[in-house]
Amino acid sequence: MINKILIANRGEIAVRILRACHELGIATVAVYSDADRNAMHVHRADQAYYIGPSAARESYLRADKILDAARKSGADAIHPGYGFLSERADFASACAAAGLAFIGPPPGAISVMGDKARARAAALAAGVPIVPGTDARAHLSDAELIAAAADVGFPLLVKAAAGGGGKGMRSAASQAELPAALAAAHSEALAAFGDGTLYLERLLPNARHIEVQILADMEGNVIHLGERECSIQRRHQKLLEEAPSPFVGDDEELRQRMGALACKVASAVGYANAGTVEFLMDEDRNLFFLEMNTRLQVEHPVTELVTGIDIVKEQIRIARGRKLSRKQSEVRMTGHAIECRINSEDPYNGFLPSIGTITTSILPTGPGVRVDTGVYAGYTVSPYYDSLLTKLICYGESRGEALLRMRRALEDYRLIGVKTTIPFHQKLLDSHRFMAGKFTTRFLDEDFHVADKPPTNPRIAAILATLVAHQQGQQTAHIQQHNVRDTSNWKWVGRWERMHR
Amino acid sequence: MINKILIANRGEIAVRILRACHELGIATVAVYSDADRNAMHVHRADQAYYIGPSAARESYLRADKILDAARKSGADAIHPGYGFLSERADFASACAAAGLAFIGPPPGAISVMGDKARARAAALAAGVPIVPGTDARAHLSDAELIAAAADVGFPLLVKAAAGGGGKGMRSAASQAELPAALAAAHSEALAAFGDGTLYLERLLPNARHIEVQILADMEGNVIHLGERECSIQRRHQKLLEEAPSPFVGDDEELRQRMGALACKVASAVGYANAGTVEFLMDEDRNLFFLEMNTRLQVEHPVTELVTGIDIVKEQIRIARGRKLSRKQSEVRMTGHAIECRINSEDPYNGFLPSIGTITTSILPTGPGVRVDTGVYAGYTVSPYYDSLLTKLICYGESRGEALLRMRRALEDYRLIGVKTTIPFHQKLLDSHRFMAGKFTTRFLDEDFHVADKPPTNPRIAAILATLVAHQQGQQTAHIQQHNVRDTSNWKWVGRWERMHR
Amino acid sequence: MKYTTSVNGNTYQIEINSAHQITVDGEIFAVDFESVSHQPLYSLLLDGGSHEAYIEYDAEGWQVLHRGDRYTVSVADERMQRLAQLGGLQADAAGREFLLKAPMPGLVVSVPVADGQPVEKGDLLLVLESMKMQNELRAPRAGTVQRIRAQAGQSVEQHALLLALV
Amino acid sequence: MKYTTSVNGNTYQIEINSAHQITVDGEIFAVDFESVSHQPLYSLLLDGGSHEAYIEYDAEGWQVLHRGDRYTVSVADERMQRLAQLGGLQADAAGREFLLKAPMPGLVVSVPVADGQPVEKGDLLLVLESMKMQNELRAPRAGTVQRIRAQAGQSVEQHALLLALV
Repeated sequence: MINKILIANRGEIAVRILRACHELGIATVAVYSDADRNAMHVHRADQAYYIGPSAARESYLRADKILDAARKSGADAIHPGYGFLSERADFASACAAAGLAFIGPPPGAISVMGDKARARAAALAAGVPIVPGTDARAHLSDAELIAAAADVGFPLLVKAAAGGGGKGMRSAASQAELPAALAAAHSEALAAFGDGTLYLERLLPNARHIEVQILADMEGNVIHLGERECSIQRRHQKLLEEAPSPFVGDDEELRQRMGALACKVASAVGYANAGTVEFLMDEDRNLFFLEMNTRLQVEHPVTELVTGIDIVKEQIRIARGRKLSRKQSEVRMTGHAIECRINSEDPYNGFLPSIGTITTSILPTGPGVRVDTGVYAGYTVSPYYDSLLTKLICYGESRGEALLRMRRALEDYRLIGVKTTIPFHQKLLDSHRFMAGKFTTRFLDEDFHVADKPPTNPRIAAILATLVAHQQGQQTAHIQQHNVRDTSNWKWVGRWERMHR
Repeated sequence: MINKILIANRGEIAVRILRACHELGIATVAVYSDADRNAMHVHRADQAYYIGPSAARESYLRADKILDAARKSGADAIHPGYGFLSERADFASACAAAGLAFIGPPPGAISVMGDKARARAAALAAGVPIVPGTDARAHLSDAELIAAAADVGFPLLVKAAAGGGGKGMRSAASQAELPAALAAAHSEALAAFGDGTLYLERLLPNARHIEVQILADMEGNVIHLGERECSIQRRHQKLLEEAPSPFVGDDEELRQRMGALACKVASAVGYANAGTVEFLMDEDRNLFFLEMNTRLQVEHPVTELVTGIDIVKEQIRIARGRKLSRKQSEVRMTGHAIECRINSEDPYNGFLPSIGTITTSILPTGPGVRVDTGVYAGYTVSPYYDSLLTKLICYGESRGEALLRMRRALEDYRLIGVKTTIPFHQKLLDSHRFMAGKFTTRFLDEDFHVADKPPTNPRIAAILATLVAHQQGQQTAHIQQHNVRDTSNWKWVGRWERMHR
Repeated sequence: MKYTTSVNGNTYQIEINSAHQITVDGEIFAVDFESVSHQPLYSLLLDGGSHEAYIEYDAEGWQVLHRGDRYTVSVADERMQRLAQLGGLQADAAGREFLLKAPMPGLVVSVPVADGQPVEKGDLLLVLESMKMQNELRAPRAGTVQRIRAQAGQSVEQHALLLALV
Repeated sequence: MKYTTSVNGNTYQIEINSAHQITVDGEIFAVDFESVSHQPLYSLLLDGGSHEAYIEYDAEGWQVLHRGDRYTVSVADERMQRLAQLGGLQADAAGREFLLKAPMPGLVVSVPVADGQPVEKGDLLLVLESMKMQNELRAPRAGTVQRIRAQAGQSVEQHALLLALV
């Protein structure tokens, strides 16, 4: 029985999982680091346990502390969310050893899919084509990788064997660019996963990144919930996802074929629970297996909105040993959903992360808008974890309606205190190529710039800035009246300094 | 053509309508009174016009000022929302005379339905049974009403001829209670509608208040979108609505019969646009026509969630002269939706209205939760308009899931600065009779009290209060250190005064 | 500091040992207590449990809103306890008059009581129209009406004195 | 007060006549201008139009975020204008050095420039790891690198000086 779940995560996904538990009447246990005492997941859980300093390595990545909190709290299951310990087979095994249900796949399936080489072998064995590349298990040195590159073919990607989420990944268009790409990927992989092992993979021209959500129960039943379009990536980081893919469109045969391939891969490794099979699709709609994410995906809400299935509740249901709630024939995609990742990054300054205290948060709401967030006005964004603040998800009867609704929602959102990617998404949604659905994984890096289009209303901006400057000048004068002693040039100097700081 | 819409309303419904316009690419014009300069609808509109002092009579009820704003702004249509001018045939006519599309029914239909007596006659003529009562057109005096009461039969309701929304309505169980009920209803009706005319209506025992949403285009096509359950009322004010009605349940024959009756009533008066036909349903599922609301209803979102139809967009579509987007056979109710009205009222103190500045607003979000609101942290709730702050609407695959989700959402909601009905809804959702769907229109007034159940955790409450009291005592001491002059009993007196103020 | 705290007929002896430890009826607990967003919203972690509550002080005591339940809590520290036992505070508090003030600006619809009239707890004292509703203001306890300052038809500001109950 | 305001190559003469009236390039407008929730969020009603914008001042000027567009606006009042025309301010401002400070706490991954090295606008100055990402800090203008204060492997606090560009 599962009556109390410990959520070994933080941020929006911890809050998302808490909500599913509350709705199922399951008690919840949060864990938190120093930086997260006032995080929303701590406030919203029934219980909360401190697990260490802010650095993830000393808290959210510490399996021992999390298992200790589970024991103290009397939890009987652990949901790992995404990132952190979610794809660590040893953690899944340790949960089982401690008598805790791990809400995710069996350790064996995590192991296979966590090793890119074994994953590719498993996909091949299941009859799914793979992208040409080197064997990640071989632990090739930089020199060996450089030697193997010609066989793989350019352009290519340098990828981390232990990787995921675009971290430790770099592209190289030619032999000349390879050494720098290897160096950058190596250091990022080491920092992100504690493992700098790299491999190479051919970069398909004009490819789409499309993934399939699957659900599998412990009796071996596997179904798919259709695809998600994830080609909108900046340096291999997804920024916007949709379901269905505008590229697949109403090609139901392709959708079902892709879904069946995903189910086959999952079955081949004895998969259970929710998972995602990622594909590249070339211009001729040929499919290549990329990898399988053995966990809940950031972008799972778009699938929830078009299928009406609550994936987190299904995960818990499966972990309880129940059969899937639906047969494949009962899964239907209706309408269209889009997710924008609102990160604390400055899109006008190279997506540099931004930290600070959120002073205002007026959420976009109303029909067809879903917000998954872990932040609120008064919350301080720290530099310790990833920059995802909020997922804004919009549903529409058609892709057009979903897009227009998302534009409205982005304009309604007021998030002040840190810089965010909201303006980036507003610009993206105005781009004709995006609107037309004509983009590949290279679109953001090659063909789109947030400051491309001239802004539409410079006169209003000039008036607004002048009114604020005038008001602040007045305020300075006003303050000065109360400080009669040091008069003379104070106001002037103050303004001059403000001008130049 | 409709390219720019003036929204002759305020609060959450003005924001709701703005959103539909934005999503359709239609420019928007807000109007505002003194109290509303910083209301959300003013910030969110493309244009905004001042229309007068805070009292509605001097601003939102001033047709001349609103038409003037429409002219100045270049709007080509007016959406009246609910309340204010929405059911005034003369306003609809004035719009037409000014060359503006009125997004609502033709003046004739408003007239008939706005006069309760003609409405009842129209329903009877269309073959729909009515509740026994007096003729509102007769303008009976108090003495005449008292004389007629015996024929109508007790218990009965005193209702305002110009009424709606439960205002100017009182019940009387016997002849003895009638004079007081007449006096109260008269003065409330006069204040709310500027018309104190009353009539009597038999109060059916154990009745349900169930209403049907209809849509009609200008070609005479009429469809219904199923029913809403509205029996949860406190003194005839709806507080919670759901779709479908748990009383109708899966009796599809009853649903379609009721829907057909509603369409018949609408057709009988040449209705166009969105409207709601209200019925009473007795224990034996007999239907009686109550009234027709010739406007968008507060509780329209529950119907939107179960049918997938955006009613406000349909209203605009109809006003543009287009055909309905769906046939009756294409309308399907799926799942269950519940709406809780979050009012600025104190449920622990007789639902006394509460005013003040909202200091914190952390919205409940996540899967299946919709929030329609016009308030934000920093907004001041004024005493001039009605107390509805936010509509919290939850969707679930079943009524059970929707209820559990609503409980979760109510618990997640943090709205600080005014007292709200959130705790009332939390208690209501815990009531076994409500959960079982076994309630009538008298449930809240007779069988439910918000403080009935003993609270579950007095020890935690005691600890929390003690910690805050201790902290504030400490802060007092701390402040005192900085004010060394008047020492002695200051701290003590301060606390004593705090204890007794 | 030691406190005697009462709520819903239960009384607790609570001692604040330090910022992170309290004793409740002899049992020691580790606590972590913070205000959220600088609002009267508080987060308490106690014995593994996470509790968020809205807490404010009004005429009736500490109002705690916790998971949809409203508690009225009285907290007394040692000195107040001693004074109360000597009879000083209690008697004074009980004998004080109740001042009915306007909870919001509005229009007085009716004042169905007269100066010197005795009323029971729950009796209607005044009807105030505001926010499009007629609001009935009732007696919080038994007493005698005095100093009526409002009459039907009069507009009143928030916090205006309407009448006294002695 | 008169202002000369420039944005995106356009220059406007704006005069604040009163709290409710301004003149823009000779044309008079009624304005209603308020801050929202006491934040750097402003609501402007001008000539019927409703505009909400986030406005803050940084090293490059007034940053206005309005309907998804970001504008960098420079506002000069009469005195500043006069001083600028005399050559005082402009020269000084242009000649000032640029200080690269850490935009957030983090770990310095690499510093691919050397003291005295000339760089072009957009050249990479330093890689800082924070929030699980490697962030490339680039030169905002051409110049010469001086006073490098950071080295690879070093943890830095927010606002720590990393290097100067003269």
